[in-house]
Amino acid sequence: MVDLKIDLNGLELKNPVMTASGTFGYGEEFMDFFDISRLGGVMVKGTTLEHREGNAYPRMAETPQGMLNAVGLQNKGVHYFAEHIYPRIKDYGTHMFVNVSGSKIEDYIKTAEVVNDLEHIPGIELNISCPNVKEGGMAFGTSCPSAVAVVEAVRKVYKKHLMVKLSPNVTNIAEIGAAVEGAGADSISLINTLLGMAIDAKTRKPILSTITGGLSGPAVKPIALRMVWQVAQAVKVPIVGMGGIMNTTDAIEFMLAGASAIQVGTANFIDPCVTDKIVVGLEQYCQENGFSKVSDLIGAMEV
Amino acid sequence: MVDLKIDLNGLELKNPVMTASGTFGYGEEFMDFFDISRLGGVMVKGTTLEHREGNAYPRMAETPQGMLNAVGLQNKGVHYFAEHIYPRIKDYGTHMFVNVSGSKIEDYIKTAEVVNDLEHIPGIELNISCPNVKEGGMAFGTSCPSAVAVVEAVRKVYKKHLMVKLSPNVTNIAEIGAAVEGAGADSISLINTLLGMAIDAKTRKPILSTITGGLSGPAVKPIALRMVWQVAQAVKVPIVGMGGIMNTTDAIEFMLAGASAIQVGTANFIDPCVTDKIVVGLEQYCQENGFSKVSDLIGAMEV
Amino acid sequence: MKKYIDDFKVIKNERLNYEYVILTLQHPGQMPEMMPGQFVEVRVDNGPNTFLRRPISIHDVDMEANTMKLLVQEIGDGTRLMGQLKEGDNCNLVYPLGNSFSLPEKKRVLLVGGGCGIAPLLYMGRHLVANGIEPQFLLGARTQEGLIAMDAFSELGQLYTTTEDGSHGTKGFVIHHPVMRTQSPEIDQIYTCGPEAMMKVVAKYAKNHGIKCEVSLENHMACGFGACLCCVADTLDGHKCTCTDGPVFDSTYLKW
Amino acid sequence: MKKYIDDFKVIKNERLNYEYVILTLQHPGQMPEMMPGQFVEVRVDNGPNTFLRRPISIHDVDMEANTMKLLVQEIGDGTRLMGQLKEGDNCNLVYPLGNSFSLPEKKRVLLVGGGCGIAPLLYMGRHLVANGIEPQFLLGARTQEGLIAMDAFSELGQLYTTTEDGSHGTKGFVIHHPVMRTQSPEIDQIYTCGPEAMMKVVAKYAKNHGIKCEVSLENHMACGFGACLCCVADTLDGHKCTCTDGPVFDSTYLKW
Ligand SMILES: Cc1cc2nc3c(=O)[nH]c(=O)nc-3n(C[C@H](O)[C@H](O)[C@H](O)COP(=O)(O)OP(=O)(O)OC[C@H]3O[C@@H](n4cnc5c(N)ncnc54)[C@H](O)[C@@H]3O)c2cc1C
Ligand SMILES: Cc1cc2nc3c(=O)[nH]c(=O)nc-3n(C[C@H](O)[C@H](O)[C@H](O)COP(=O)(O)OP(=O)(O)OC[C@H]3O[C@@H](n4cnc5c(N)ncnc54)[C@H](O)[C@@H]3O)c2cc1C
Ligand SMILES: Cc1cc2nc3c(=O)[nH]c(=O)nc-3n(C[C@H](O)[C@H](O)[C@H](O)COP(=O)(O)O)c2cc1C
Ligand SMILES: Cc1cc2nc3c(=O)[nH]c(=O)nc-3n(C[C@H](O)[C@H](O)[C@H](O)COP(=O)(O)O)c2cc1C
Ligand code: FES
Ligand code: FES
Repeated sequence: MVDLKIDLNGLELKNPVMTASGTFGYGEEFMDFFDISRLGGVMVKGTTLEHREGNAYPRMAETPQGMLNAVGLQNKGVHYFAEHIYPRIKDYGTHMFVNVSGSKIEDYIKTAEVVNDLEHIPGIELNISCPNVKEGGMAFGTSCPSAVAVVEAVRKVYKKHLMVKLSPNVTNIAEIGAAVEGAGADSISLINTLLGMAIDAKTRKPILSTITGGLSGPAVKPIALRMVWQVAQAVKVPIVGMGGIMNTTDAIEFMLAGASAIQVGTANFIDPCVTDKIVVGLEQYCQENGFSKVSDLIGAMEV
Repeated sequence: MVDLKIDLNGLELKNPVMTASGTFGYGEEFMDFFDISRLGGVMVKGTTLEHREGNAYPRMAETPQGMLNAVGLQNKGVHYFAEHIYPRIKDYGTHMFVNVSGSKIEDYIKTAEVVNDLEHIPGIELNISCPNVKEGGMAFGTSCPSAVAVVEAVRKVYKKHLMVKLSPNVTNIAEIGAAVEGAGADSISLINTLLGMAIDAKTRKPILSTITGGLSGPAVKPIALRMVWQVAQAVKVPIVGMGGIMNTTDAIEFMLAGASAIQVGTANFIDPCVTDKIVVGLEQYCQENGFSKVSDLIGAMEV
Repeated sequence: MKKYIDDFKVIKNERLNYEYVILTLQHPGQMPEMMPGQFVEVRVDNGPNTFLRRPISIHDVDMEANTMKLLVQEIGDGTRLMGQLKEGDNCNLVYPLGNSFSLPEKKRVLLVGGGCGIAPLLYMGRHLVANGIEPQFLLGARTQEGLIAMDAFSELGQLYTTTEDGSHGTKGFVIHHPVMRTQSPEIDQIYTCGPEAMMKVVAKYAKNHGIKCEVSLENHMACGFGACLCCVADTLDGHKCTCTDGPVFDSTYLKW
Repeated sequence: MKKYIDDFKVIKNERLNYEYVILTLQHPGQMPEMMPGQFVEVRVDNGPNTFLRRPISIHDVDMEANTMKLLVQEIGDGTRLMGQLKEGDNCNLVYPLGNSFSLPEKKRVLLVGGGCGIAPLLYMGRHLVANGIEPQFLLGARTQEGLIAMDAFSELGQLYTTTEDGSHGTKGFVIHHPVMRTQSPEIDQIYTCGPEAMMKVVAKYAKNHGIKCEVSLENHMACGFGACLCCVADTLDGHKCTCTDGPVFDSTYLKW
C-alpha cells in the first residue's frame, strides 16, 4: 500500500531505484537474475558520438570496500546504439535513460540530438564527470563555466528530461549543482567516481593501465552522502543520489539526505539482484515506519 | 643494514614512519605498547592559539573501512602546550612535530611563534585543511591565494621546518601544492580528511553532532595515493603521504607514489603497535628487494 | 595502569539467549590485574562492516585461571561476530582500559543495571564482597528474557529485579522498585550502568537523596585509550574522555 | 546459457598441499547444466579486504550428485578465505559464466595446463571422453609440489608432466616436453590454461604447427557477467570481454 512513485521534475518513476551507468550494461545481463521492469529506471552505459574502444587492460583494481575502474567509455557510439540497441531495449518496461558523454561540446550536442529522436528514451544523463578519458569528461564538471556551457548547449537541442551528473572531484559541489540547475538541468545526479590510484608494491607499477581511475563502492558513501546533502540545499530540482549504495539502508540514507531517487552501481557486480531487493526494502521500511509515500523520505533527515 | 634515514629537506628522520596528528595524542598513550623513540617522528594533536573544547559529542561514526571524526581541534592551546606538555615530551627520542591550526592568519602566526621558541620541536605541520571547524581550517587550504597567504605569513615567523598539510577536498591539489611550495613550505603533507557524512536510517538523524565530519582510513587510500602522486609531480619539496595506511605495503605504495615519509593515523586506533611494525616491515621489504636505502623507494613507481 | 595488547583464546562461548552470550577468554600467560569498571577493546576479525575495535566491559575475572569473561549483547555486526566466536578462536584485546568504580566509604551500596550495562556490575560485586561489603543488585529489563546471568549476581548479594511487563520481579522501571523507596535512607552509594535514560533517572534520584552515585558511560569510541578524543562526555571541567577519564564518572560531575 | 545466483553448500574441502584445495559444492536442488571452460563467481564472505567476487573455473561437475568442484590456489585474501571454507558452510555463486571450450573436429587433442590453470582442463577432459575423444594432458609446474590432482587427470587419459626443477616428469617448461615434438603432427587441437607466459608460448607453437589452439584467459574481473567491461582482452575485433566473449578464445583471435 506504500506509494513508491517518484516525481522527477515531471517525469514519473515507478520507484526511486535506478541503476548507475556503466554498471548494468543495457540491462540484459541482469535479466536472468530478476525482472528489470521492476526498477524505477535503468541508466545505460556511457554513450559517445563515435565508437570508442576504451582504455587498455587492466582497467580494474580492488580497493578497501571499493574498486577503481578505468573503462574509459567503451561503447559503439550513439548511432549504433540508436540502430541496434535501442530497438531491443525500448520495451523493457522501465525508463531506459542514456548516459551521454563526450570530449567536446559539439559531440555532446550531436549525441543528445540523436537520443532526442528516440521516442522511448525519456531522458539523458549528461556525464560531465568521467575521470577516465583524456579529453573532456570530468574537465567539464570541475568548473562552473564549463559545466554551464555544456549543459546550456545540450539543453537547446534536448527536449526531454535532462539529468546532469556531477563530479565529486571538486572543491565546492553545491556551487556546480546550482550552476547546472541555472543552465537548465531538470535533475542532478551525483556522484560520479572519485579519482584514485592503486599501486602494486610487489611489481612497483600502477595497477591500472591509465595509472589513475575512478573510485566507487561503499568506501565513497560518506563523501557521496555529504555531497548529496550539500547539493540538495543549494538547488530546487530533484537529486538522484549514488555512491556506494549496497542495500536498502544505504538507499534510505541518500533519500534522507535529499535525493529523490537513487542509483546503484558497483553493488550490481556483487549481488546482481540488489536493486530488486532495495525496491522491496524501501516499501518495507516505509510500512514499518509509517510513511505512506516513499517520497516522504526525501530530505527528511532531522537536523 | 638497510639505511632507513630520510632527508626531509635538511631535517633528518631516522626512518620514514611518522604518526598523524590527532590520532596519537602526545605519544604517551602509546608508550605501554612500544618504544615510540623508534619512530621517524610524531605529529602531536592539532594545536591552536587558544584553548578549544572541540565539537559536541557524538564526534565519531564508523563507515565502510573508515571513520568520520568531528573532534574539532579540542586542545588546551599553545601556551598550555609550551608550559605543561612540551617539557614532558621534548625528550621522547624522536622528532616531536606540532600540528598548528587556527581560524585566522593572526592566530596561526602567534601559535607558530610560540612553537618556534621551543628548542626541541624541529618543525610544525601547518594544518590548513581541518574540515571540522566552522571558521578557517579547511577554508585556507581550498584556494591557492588563501593557502599562500597563511603559509607566507607563518614562514616569516617560523624558522624551522615548515610542513604544510593539504586538504583533499579540492579540484586541483597539485596546484595548491605548488602554491604552498612557492610560499615557502619546506615539505608538504597530505591528505587531511575528506569531508563526509553519516546518517542513522533508524532515527533519521545525522550521526555526528556537526552533521559532517572528516573521513579517514583505508577507504580513502586510493584517493590519497593519487593525490600524493599528483603533488609529487608538481613540487620539488619532499612529500609526507598519508591516508588509510594500515600496514607496510600501504606505506610502500605511498613512497612509490612519491612520498619521502608517511604518517599513520586511524590505524593506530586498531593496532596501537602498527607504526612500529611498519618500521620493521620497511626494512624487510628493502632487504628482500635489494634496496640499500629506503629513500630509494621515493617516487620509484615505474610508469 | 599499564595497557596491553594480547591474543586471548576463547575457551567458552555460553549463549544465554537469542541476543546475549558470555565469552570466557584465557590469557596466554599471566594475566595482569584489572579493576571493576574497566573495559577491553576487542578487535573484530572477519567483519567487512566492522573497522574499529569494540569496547566491552570486563564482566568477571579469574586471576587463577587467567581468564576474563565478557557479557556481549548482539546489537550489530561487531557484537554478532563476537557472539559467533568459538572455543579455540583467538580474540585480540587492548586492555585493561579506563578508570574503575571506587570503593564506597560506607557499607551499604546498590548496583543498578539494565541491558548489557549489567556487565561491569558483576565484577564490581565480586570486588565489593572481597572488600567486606555486601552488594545489593537491582537489575531491570523489558521482559524476563532480558534478565540474564541472575545466578551469578545472586551468589554475591541480594538481587532485585524489575521488568517493564511484570514478567519477573517488580513491574516497571528500576526506579519504581520498592528498594529505592524503602532502603534509600540506608544506601551510601549507587553504581549504575545501562541505558542512558535509566542512568539519568537513577542519578537524579541519588542526587535528590544525597546519595553518591557512580555511572558508567558507554560513549562511542574509536580508540579506547585516549588517542582520538572522540568519546568525550560533557563534565563540569568541559569535555573529558570517557575512555580514560571514564567510563566511570561521579554523576554530579556530568552535565546531565 | 541462463545464469543463476545460488547458495551452494560446501560438502568437502580437500587440502592438496599448502596452497591448493579442492572444494566440493552442492547445489540446493537440481543443478543446471554447465560447460567445460565456464567459471563461477564466488562471493567471499567475512573478508574485510575482499570486496568483489572471485572468478573460479569449474573444475569438475557431477550432475547426479548435484555437485561441482573448484580447484583453488591460495594466492591472496580471497582465495585464502575460500581455502578455509568448512563442510556445511554456504558458498554463494553466480554461475555458470563465460563461454566454453569447443569440441575438436578431429580426435587428437592435447590439454596443456600450469598452476591453477589446470582447473578447467579436468572437466573438459571428462567432456571429451564423453564425446568419444581421448584427451592427453600435459601439466607443468615449478616443482613436484605444484603438480596436483594427477590421479583425476590420468583416469581420463594419458598424462605428461614437466617440472622446472626436474623433480617430476620432464625437466623444463611444458613447451620442452617431448610430446610437443613427437606428437605435434598428429595433434588436431590444443586447449591451454595457465600463466599467460605459458599460454603465449603454447599458442605460438600451435600457430607455427598449424594447430588450432584455444586458450582460457584469467583477466581480472569486477562482475564476471558482462556488466562492467573491466575484463577486456585485445582481439582482432578490438576489446572483447573475457567474461562473456571468453574466457576461452581461439589463440589467433587474440592480439598476442
Ligand atoms: C566502556 C564501554 C563498555 C561497554 N561494555 C559492553 C558490554 O560489556 N557488553 C556489551 O554487549 N556492550 C558493551 N558496550 C557497548 C558495545 O561497545 C556496543 O554495543 C558495540 O560497540 C556495538 O558494536 P556493533 O558492531 O555490534 O554495533 P553497530 O551498531 O554496528 O556499531 C557501529 C558503531 O557504533 C559503535 N556503537 C554502537 N553502539 C554502541 C554502544 N552502545 N556503545 C558504544 N559504542 C557503540 C560501535 O563501536 C561501532 O563503532 C560497551 C561500550 C562502552 C563504551
Ligand atoms: C575466468 C577465470 C577463472 C579462474 N579460475 C581459477 C581457478 O579455477 N582456480 C584458482 O585458484 N584461480 C582461478 N582464477 C584466478 C582467481 O580468480 C584469482 O586467483 C583470485 O581472484 C585471486 O583473489 P585473491 O583475493 O586471492 O587475491 P588478491 O591478489 O588479493 O586479489 C586482488 C584482486 O585481483 C584479482 N585477481 C588477482 N589475481 C587474479 C588472477 N590470477 N585472475 C583474476 N583475477 C585476479 C582478484 O579477483 C581481486 O579483485 C581464475 C580467474 C579467472 C578470471
Ligand atoms: C565499471 C564502472 C563503469 C562506469 N561507467 C560510467 C559511465 O560510463 N558513465 C557514468 O556517468 N558513470 C560511470 N560510472 C560511475 C557510476 O555510474 C557511479 O557514478 C559510481 O560508480 C558511483 O556509484 P557506486 O558506488 O554505486 O558504484 C562507472 C562506474 C563503474 C564502477
Ligand atoms: C580522530 C582524528 C583526529 C584528527 N585530528 C587532526 C588534527 O588535529 N590535525 C590534523 O591536521 N589532522 C587531524 N586528523 C587527520 C589525520 O591526521 C590524517 O590526516 C587523516 O586521518 C588521514 O590519515 P589516516 O587515514 O591514516 O587516518 C585527525 C584524524 C582523526 C581520525
Ligand atoms: S575513544 Fe579515543 S580518546 Fe576515547
Ligand atoms: S568482468 Fe565485468 S564485464 Fe567482464
